[in-house]
Amino acid sequence: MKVKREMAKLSPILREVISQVFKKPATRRYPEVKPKVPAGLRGRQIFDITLCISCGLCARDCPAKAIEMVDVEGKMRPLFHLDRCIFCYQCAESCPRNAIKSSEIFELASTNKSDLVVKPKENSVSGGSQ
Amino acid sequence: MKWARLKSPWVLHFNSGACNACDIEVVALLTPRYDVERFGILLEPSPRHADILLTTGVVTRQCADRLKRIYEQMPEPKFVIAIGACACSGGVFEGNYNVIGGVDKVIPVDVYIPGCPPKPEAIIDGVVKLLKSIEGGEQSGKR
Amino acid sequence: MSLDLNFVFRVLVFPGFAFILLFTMFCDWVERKIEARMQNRMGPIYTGPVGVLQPLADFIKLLTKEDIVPFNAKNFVFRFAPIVSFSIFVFSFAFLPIDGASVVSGSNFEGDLILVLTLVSIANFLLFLSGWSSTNPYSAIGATRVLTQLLGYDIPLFILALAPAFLAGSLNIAAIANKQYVPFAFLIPWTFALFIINLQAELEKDPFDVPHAETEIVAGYETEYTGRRLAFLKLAKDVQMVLGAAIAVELFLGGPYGPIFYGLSAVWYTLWFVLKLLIVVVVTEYLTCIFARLRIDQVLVVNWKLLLPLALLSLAVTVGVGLWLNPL
Amino acid sequence: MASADKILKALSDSLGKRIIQTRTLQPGKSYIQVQTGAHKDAVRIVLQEDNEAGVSAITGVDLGETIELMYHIRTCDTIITIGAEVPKKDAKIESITDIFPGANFHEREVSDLFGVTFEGHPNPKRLILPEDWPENVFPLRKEVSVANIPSKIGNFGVSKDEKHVSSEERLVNIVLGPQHPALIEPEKFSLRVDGEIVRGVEPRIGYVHRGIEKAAESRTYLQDIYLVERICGICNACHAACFCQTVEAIMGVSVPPRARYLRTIILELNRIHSHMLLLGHAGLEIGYETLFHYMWRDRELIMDIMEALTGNRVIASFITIGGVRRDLKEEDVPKIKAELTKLKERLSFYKNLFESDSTLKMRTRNVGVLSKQDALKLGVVGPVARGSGVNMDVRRDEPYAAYNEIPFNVITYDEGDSWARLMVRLDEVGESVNIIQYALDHLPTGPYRVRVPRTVPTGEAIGRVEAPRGELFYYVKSNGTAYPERVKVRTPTFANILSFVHIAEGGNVADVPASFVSLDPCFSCTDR
Repeated sequence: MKVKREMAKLSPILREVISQVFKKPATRRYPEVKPKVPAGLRGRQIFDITLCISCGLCARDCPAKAIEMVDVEGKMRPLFHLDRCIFCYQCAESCPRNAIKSSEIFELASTNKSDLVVKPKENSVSGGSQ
Repeated sequence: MKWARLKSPWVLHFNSGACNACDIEVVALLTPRYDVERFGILLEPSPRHADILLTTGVVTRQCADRLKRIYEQMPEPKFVIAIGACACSGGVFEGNYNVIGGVDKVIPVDVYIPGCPPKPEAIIDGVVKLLKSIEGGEQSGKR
Repeated sequence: MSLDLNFVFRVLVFPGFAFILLFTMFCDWVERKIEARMQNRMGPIYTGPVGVLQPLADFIKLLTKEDIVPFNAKNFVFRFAPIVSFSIFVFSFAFLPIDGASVVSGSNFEGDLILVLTLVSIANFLLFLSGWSSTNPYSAIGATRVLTQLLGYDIPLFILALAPAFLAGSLNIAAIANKQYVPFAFLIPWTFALFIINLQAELEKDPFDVPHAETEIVAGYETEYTGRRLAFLKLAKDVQMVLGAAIAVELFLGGPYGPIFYGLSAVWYTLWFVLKLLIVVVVTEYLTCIFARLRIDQVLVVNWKLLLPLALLSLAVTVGVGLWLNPL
Repeated sequence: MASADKILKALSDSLGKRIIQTRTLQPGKSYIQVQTGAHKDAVRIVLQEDNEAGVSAITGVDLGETIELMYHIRTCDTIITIGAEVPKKDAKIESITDIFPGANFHEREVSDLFGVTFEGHPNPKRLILPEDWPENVFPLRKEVSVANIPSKIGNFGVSKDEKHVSSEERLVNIVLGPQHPALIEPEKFSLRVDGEIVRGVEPRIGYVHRGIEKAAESRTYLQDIYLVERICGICNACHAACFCQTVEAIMGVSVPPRARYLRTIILELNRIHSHMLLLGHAGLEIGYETLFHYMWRDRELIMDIMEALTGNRVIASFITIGGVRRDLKEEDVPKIKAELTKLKERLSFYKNLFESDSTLKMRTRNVGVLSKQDALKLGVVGPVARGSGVNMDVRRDEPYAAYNEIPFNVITYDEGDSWARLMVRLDEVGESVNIIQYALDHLPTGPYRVRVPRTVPTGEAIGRVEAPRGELFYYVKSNGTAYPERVKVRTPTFANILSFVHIAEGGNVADVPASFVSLDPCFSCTDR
């Protein structure tokens, strides 16, 4: 009978499943144990207001139009819409003064849309409002 | 009563037009490394069983009705989490002819998780924030 | 039967309703943890000490959900099928001796094995009705699959259950459990193995979990249910799992009777019963993890061409062993 | 396997004066423009010359008052393009589905987006645009701009859905609906089922259609890389690589060797994680959760490597025009090698499992069989074709990046059923691990990027890449400005999805998920 012939060679899953029971589960308990994140992770942008010469190249090159030039004390500064941003860091590449740097902050979930807008003043060198 | 609702949030996943980067991160949540079953989260096959609707992807014209109908099929205390830049606001595809925009243009959204795609830990962080907001008694009355 | 306190206590609390409910939830937790561990992940840990209260949390949450009855569903059947099937499962627990004597002491009679097995079949038929009454095409297909599978494994189930009854010489479950100084599982191991495979089919576990196969037909007969009815439907499924394992324990592993060291015999009997039942649950869970789901026609091929002849063969061999043990 | 110029000679002497002009797009890629009626004979001749040839894609380009249709035909080692022009007013052209059934979906897509009606097409129904799309508004035409298309905010009335029990005799119409646990993405297959046997399959895609080709025309080349990468989240490095290759071909830029090796590494990492994802998902489809959990746990090794290398687990954004954006640091190389050897050991367990597990074989063996002739006729690509014995792989046929310097072998199985297709992918993961290890050992030093001007000179070019699901085809036309004139993307699943209709018919309803998942459909690719 076809079924019996197939059963002949025992599948390795039988041993594997039992051996897994005694191994430590591969789960990382995220909320308690913060994950170790690689250096170059493309998390939230850190914008350094002192280096910015408000040239607007970042806003022009952003594929998702997530950077808006906003008037802050007379000078135009980039304002990041995190809900539209795709974290590609083309802005960091196009910025002549590389005032935009990447950071490892990736926990950006929020219950209302308003605090996904990062104003230039807020997240300057001091490491952001987070 | 609220304890039970916080401890067993059943989840339904619907992709209304995504590039399926966020979808594979949502499915990765169930796998051994992130294992959201620790929180009692189960991926439910039918909208009737689910409490939280995980939507990914920008809402295309054809998916809008399906998304609305699935949202209506879910029983009350229901919540919606928009995962990824596309679901939050249309992301890169904002303004295309077949795209309506973010999920909040069709159904009310409770938690936005930016990122393209957000890391699985970021999605868990979003769910934990949603559960905290329910615990804080802030009912999702933003209809 | 005078309504004395002991009777009420036995039925409602100890080996009766409350114990069965808590034990079912404990078994569900064990099942989820074992399955998680076998898949190298952690399983529920945040609800209750080690996630033990997770099934309780699921049950209460479902109770508090909004209750939707589809517009053109056949109201009566749709509303009551889950509750009736749940109560039948719990009722058939009454005949299984858990702590030495059955729940309703003195309720064992000759032939209650047949009664329990038919009750299980009726309750399964009610699950079919619950799927059939909700007008969703997926639940209709799920319901018909419940029926096709029900026919497939029910006959071998009866035949295999007769084997230990024949060895013990009576159809009374308590008597069968009592007569097993050497548990039948060692005496006729092939029948026990077949019974476990049959149990997999009855509980719709992995090789045979076609009725509520997520990937093909959304949630099978559970698709349209929500809120309280879904809670009882899932609980009915869990009680059925514990009941199936309990029948296997009663018939093959010598029921609650095991060596008593000191102190109250009832306590020891319950401990033995719980231990043996957990072993059966772990074995069924192991089978779930190592098999992929079979197609519905392959399930029928396995049931009719494999399980049925083997069941008849094992019955014949048991008769041989029985005659050899105590010649007429 | 006839060589390209033999085919060209055969074409020129049989068509003679009906050929308007022949020119070469790029070295090795020739373009023959014929009169409108003659395109069918040209295609028939090419298919006769090389029996393994197939129509790879049909591109429509709006030239003002006429629409140019290009039939790109894939022969053994290159692509021959046959062009025909059609007036815009009543655009009509003869369909070629009778000599090459695989072109069915290509023609329906061009008719949806350009308004060209193909006479003699079996079912010219709408494929990609939604049902409530206004009649004769064709989005990809130049004069139609996004503004004047009626948007649909607000009126989300529940759209009518076919009723479930069809009127024909006993055929039940089961809809494998947009929201279904088996499918990560929305698409709809209405199966006409007689008892347990599937009689007819009517696919309806377009749920994930985001109009990327139109959007690409309104963004600069730099922004287009990120847009094009998000066509499909699983094989995004391939889209970026193919687009950048095509634009570099137009500009005549050559990428430094180190960048070519880094591109090969990221493409192979993408292939491994996509194949392992699919093998795990296949386990989930046939109810084998344990395989799904093990496969995805081992896939996390690859995700860690990609995160360390590119900064994001899934969307790599690593390849750009003129090279790559980040360099691979020396101290990371031993770590990557260690993870890859760990993965190699696990692969032997999975190979043993796939070959000996009885229930898994019962669910995938001779399920959804696709013979070699059907595979060639339907124009399927990638593991689906290699599973049926078609020996075709762009990495070997037309080497790009660093594939001409790295030894690897192409895996083919002849059974042609779901099991064979899964085994092709499993072996390819092993091959990819070898390729990466070889590339890491021979990584040349030097610059990893070349500065590239923002505007691209006028020209057009074709690019092909072997994505995890098969041959990915790009056609880019530039008009000298910083914005591309036309970007055509033909994704591998778009060619494979027609074979699902062929495989499912006659099979068992319960087999639909198993044979469906073995095609590795990626609907965000198909709908673009």
